[in-house]
Amino acid sequence: MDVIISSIGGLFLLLGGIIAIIGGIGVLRFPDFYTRMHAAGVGDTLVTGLILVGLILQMPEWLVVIKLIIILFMTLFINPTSSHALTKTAFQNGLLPVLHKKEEANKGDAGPSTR
Amino acid sequence: MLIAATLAILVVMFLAFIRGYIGPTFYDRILAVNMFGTKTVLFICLLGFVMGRPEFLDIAMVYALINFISVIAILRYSGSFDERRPPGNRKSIGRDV
Amino acid sequence: MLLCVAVAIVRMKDLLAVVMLLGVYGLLSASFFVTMDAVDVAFTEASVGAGISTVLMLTTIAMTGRNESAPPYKHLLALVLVVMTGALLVYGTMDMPYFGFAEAPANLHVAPRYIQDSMAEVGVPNLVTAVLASYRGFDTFGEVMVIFTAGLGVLALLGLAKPPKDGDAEIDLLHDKLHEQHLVLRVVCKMLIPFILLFALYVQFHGDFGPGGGFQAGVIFAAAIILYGMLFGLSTARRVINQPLVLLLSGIGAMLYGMVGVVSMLKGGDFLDYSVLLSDPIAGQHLGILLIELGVGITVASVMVIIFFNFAGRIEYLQRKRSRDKQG
Amino acid sequence: MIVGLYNYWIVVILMMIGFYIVIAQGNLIKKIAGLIIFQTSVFIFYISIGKVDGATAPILADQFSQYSNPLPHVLILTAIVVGIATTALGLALIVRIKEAYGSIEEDEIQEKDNQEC
Repeated sequence: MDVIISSIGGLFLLLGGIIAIIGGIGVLRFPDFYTRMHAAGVGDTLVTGLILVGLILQMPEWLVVIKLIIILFMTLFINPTSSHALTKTAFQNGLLPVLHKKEEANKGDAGPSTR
Repeated sequence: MLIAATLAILVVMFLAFIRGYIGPTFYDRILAVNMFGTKTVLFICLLGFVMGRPEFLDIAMVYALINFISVIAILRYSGSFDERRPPGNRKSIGRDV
Repeated sequence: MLLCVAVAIVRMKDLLAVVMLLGVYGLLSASFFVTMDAVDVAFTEASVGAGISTVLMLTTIAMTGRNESAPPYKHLLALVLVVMTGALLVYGTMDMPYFGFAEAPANLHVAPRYIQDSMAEVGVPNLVTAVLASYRGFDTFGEVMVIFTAGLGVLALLGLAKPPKDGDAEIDLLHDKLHEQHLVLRVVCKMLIPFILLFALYVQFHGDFGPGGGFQAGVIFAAAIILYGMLFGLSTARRVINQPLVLLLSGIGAMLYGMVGVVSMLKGGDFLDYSVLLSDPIAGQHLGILLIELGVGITVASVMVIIFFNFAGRIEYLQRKRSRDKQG
Repeated sequence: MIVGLYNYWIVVILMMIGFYIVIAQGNLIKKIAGLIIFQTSVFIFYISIGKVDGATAPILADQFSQYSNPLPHVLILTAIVVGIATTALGLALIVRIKEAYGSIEEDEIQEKDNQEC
């Protein structure tokens, strides 16, 4: 039973790592600020959730589990809030998203599968 | 698994740093700093488990808080910088990718 | 990684970007400290290097402008000098012990005593706290005084003779605008701030058993107040936190530290020798460390708050002066 | 075997970068940034001296027997906080310089000084 749970935890960790790398590539390659924001915001929160749940499933002591849960909740509060504030400020200070697609910027960048 | 996830986080930290360095606008840089901070939190958590002393999660907690505070600080004082562009020029800002 | 960031800082023209990269640099060096087993140091570096110093640099840049105008000069000469010094230093490292070598001279003198005997002598599991507060208590007293003096220096340089009056229309307007823009931010921060304060207290009193202690707790406590001041405006924060009181508190913290030393002298021990405080030496050590960490925490927190209030107050003063010049 | 010294080399390179910023850049805020880098390199130097292979963080627990050297940690912990206090003092000085001279570039300040004499 222990082995199964901890291997599920390992799976979560691995998934988190993969999504983290995908998010990183997205932040690097998307064409403008808002799409990058999307990659970073969604990716970050998801990865944090996955990795922390994975760590919880490794079954450390209960004090550690409580700390992990606190960190998880804090990230769930903090991450979307700061993303929201950042995007709002950027928009109000007059940063406009890319509306029409440039030829070279489009190829392989704005992947349709992201949303 | 722990080590694989740690390495992945390191790679992502590097990617975020590159975005922070080349980032064309000021907001891209904040984004990169924010992402870097989140990844550092995860990195510290994982590192605690890898080193076998997972009771050091307090540090990760401090990171999460401090990262938030520094992002708020940047947003708060970004209003005081004179980088407002004239309204006629606005359209070109988002487009020069 | 650290090297990459440092090189990037050299090449960056935009001061704002430099500050952000410095924040990244602080985070990175803190993770480096964690891998080097220095958890307490990582704790401090995380809260100081990445948090407070970024805030202070940003407030300064908000006052001085963000562009570096003059090109760097003395390029070649400086480079030659730097490379020569570096080469000499690398030559010097040839005699140093290898990295991670347990028999290195630095690890042979006092460290084994600390590691083996401190549990019996001080009774605190966190060796760093034991050494900081008990074995090297006098040294730490000096550091606290340095911090106190720096706070006074900032107060002397940036403090305003007259505290600004409330109800300046333009500044209030600016704050109102900020509040309306970030409703979500305000609500979330309102929930977070009590949590941060609680966490600071936890760090303060858990410092004997895990990473933490007065320095870190003070900085975190101050960070919560700074967050409040940034979001709700300086005048609101001033109304909540009385500035003369904070000034008094920083003095009281330093005094508390000194007083513990004096009391231990009066009880027949040396200065800052806590074993004589109570009849049981271990309990005396515990009490002494607790009081001293409290003193350190109070001093650090109030000095950081003073520094932030003065920087932010200066910004408002400059804004007000500019708007008055425009009118007159 | 000489590779075992790599930690010192990293410290030296970082230190030289900080040093270069301090002497070659005219902007005062940039100089402070250089000082911070220099400072951090010294911190890393101390901490890497205290590291012992196969040891763990210096918080006593039953299941470990070997710990890293706690003394450098103590020294650096206080040094970091003192460092931020002095940095704040430096930044305060910069703000006053900006108010008095209207500039934070080294050569412009020098020029204004020369004019006044």
